[in-house]
Amino acid sequence: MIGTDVLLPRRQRLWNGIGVLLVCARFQMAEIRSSWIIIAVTVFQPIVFLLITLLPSADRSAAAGTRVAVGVALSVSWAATAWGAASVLRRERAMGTLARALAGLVDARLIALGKGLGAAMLSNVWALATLAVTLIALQQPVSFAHPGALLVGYVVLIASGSAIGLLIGSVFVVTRYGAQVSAFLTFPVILLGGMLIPSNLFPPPLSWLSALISLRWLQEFLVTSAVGSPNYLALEVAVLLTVAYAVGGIWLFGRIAQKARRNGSLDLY
Amino acid sequence: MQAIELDSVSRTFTLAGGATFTALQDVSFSVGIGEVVGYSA
Amino acid sequence: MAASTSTEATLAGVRRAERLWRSRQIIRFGFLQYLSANPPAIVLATIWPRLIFQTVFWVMLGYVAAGSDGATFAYVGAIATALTYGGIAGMSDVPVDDKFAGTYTRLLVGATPPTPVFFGRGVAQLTASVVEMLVCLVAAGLVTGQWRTMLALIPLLPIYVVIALSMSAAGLACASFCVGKRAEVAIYNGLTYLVILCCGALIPPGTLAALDVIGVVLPVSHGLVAVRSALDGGPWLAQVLLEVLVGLGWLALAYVLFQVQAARSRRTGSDSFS
Amino acid sequence: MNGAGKTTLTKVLATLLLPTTGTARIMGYDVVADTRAVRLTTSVILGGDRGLYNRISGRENLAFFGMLAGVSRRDLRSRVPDMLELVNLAEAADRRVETYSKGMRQRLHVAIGLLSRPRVLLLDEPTVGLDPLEADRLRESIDDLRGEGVSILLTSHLLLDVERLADRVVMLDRGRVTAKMPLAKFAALAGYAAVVTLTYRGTLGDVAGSLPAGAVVDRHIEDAASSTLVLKLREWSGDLFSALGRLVDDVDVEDIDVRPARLEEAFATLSDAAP
Repeated sequence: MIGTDVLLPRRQRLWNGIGVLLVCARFQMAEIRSSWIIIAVTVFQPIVFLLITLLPSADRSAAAGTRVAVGVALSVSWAATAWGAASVLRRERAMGTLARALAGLVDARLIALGKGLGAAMLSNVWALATLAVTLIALQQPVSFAHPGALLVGYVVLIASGSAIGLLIGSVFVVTRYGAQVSAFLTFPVILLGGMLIPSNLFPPPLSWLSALISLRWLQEFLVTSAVGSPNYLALEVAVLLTVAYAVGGIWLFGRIAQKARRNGSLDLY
Repeated sequence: MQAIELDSVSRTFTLAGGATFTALQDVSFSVGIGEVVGYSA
Repeated sequence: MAASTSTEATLAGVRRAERLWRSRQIIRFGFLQYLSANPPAIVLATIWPRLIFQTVFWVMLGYVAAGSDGATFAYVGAIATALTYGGIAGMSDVPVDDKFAGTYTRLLVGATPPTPVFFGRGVAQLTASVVEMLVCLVAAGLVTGQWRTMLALIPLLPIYVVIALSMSAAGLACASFCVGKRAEVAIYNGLTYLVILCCGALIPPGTLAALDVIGVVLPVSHGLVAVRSALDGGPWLAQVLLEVLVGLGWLALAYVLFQVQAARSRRTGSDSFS
Repeated sequence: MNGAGKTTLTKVLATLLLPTTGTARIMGYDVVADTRAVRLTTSVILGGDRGLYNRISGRENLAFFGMLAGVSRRDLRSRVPDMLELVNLAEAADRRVETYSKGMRQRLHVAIGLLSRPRVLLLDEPTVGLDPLEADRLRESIDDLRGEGVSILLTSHLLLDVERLADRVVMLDRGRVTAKMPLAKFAALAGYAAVVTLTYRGTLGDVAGSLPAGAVVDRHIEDAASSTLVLKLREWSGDLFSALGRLVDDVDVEDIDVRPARLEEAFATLSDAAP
């Protein structure tokens, strides 16, 4: 059970847990701002994806523009998560602070989740800002039919990013090749996730893969919320998948941290 | 000829805030061929 | 007189052999470093798959944007962008490795100046990126059904190698910008995305004038124009020579920048490599 | 910033840093004008954890930096094994440097510095991180170099290094030269073999009286909780041991720490004693 201190009553522990999450999130945002890595993923990438998709295509209608903008936002959000949350744990390990987090009173998963949340929030905000500026520069019309629904979808996106960050982040507890692994994880999901590239373009076994990716359902929900009426079923599937990632991440991170402690592979940089 | 000859060597650094720091001030000494000189700052 | 000229000749010969041995050692050390950072298992498990997925993604994006012609156009360009992983990111890691290892001061006082040492050690990255390009050419070509274009590209591979060379020079030059600050990741990523955007790899030249203006001085642009023209049976030599010129320009820039870095660190004591 | 002068001077001589004013020459070559000539005759051992490629073996690091320093292929083939033997790294030579201890890394730095047979050697804290045995071995190899006519500028906080190796001693304080003298004069004025720190409970009263010559009370604080007595010993002797034994009998000893004297301690008494 994620807990900060077993002696406290449940309500107090929950409150402490949220406190830790927010502190770690803020800490991570400060750390990311101090290094330039975030610029590469949340500023360069959205511009490149948007220009490459919009410029050559003939259809520049608001509907098409919105579908592309949502696809780019989700693809970049995934790249930022795969890299941001993953590099959180990779840097913790490199600096040797991961060992201290695992030995600390506060459950390391809470720290990892909090930092992943900070990374996801900051990167998505920067990516959205860049997207907006680029769309305006290209005079590309987009529509916002249901802003409320879009906001809900966006919150789920950030939660999903942190949960996935914890899931793939646990890989970095054991491997020292985190950079290559996180770089690798970026493209399969962007390709098969049904965001910028419709999954029906792929032969059956591959197209089913996108069903397991929460971002594909968020694409469906966000596009229908922006153009037409929101598809709430897609949102529910996305939320279910996000919860599955979180549970999987918590379980996997715990097991891997235990294994690392048993093999003493934590300090083997 | 000496192995090492230092003739009033000075070295100052300008730090980030613009303040200057003098690490060496008119240092002069020499080390002969095959000689070992120990020094401490 | 004859005796002295012959001894001079042998002396020059010895010096040349020594220089050749030295450059072989530097190149060999580069491979040692590359393999210790990227063991074969990691190359096969993460680097190649990532580049194949990336190439397929660009081709599919070309298809979504402009149908099958768009896909073919993107395929020819995506093969060149596959080179950016080794050519720019990998190449700029060479001086950055010295920054983190704190070994730059040794290069400064070495008999061989830093820039040739960096470029020599970069040959491993260059070789890896050419191999990666070939893997992407075949794998992505088959997966996206571009095998007819793939076969047509095979005789043009030497142009892609020229592109790889000019890109490595740019990768080295961009590393010297960031060595003083902690910005190396953003800078070589920035250059990578600039190349992907402005070099006519995925966006046809003429679509947006601003991109083409930037592309003129970047590696890949002229090389790709040569490849695309050769595919249509047109002239390609002039553009290849332009690509070589751009590469030499970036190499000269790298040399100058590392000299400036070295001089500045001697003057201010701020060893920009620490 | 204490100690900045020492590293700055080493860097200026190693052509890594330009002097603001004044000139420095090595074997007649100016460190600013004839940089290349200076670099080919000088070797600098800065030591410390950095300055090595961690994921590469010790032997490969040594061979690469030797080659970079201009050592020829033929020399390299013979001198790399010799240097590894000299610094006692032969068995660990093919392990990655990241698995080396601090002392092993320091010895690898020394091997790299000595490999190119420099005419002038700049040593910055050569024995830091080495255990006494390794430090002795290193001092012997540096002494042998002196025999081959190599000139050495050595900085060290350890009195033992200076006493064993130096012909002359120069003292810098906040960047200025404050003392220059031959080693004999320096040893006479300042030479202490060791510093003994005794922590105990109880009272000793007048200690100075019961100590033999050559032992000086440096600090003596007595209070209820725990008392400390710091002695400086000129050199070890039989009656010194028995005096210490008698001291220890009367009190409840918590800890006895014996360490070699540090250069500053020697210089501190030197500047007190200076005319």
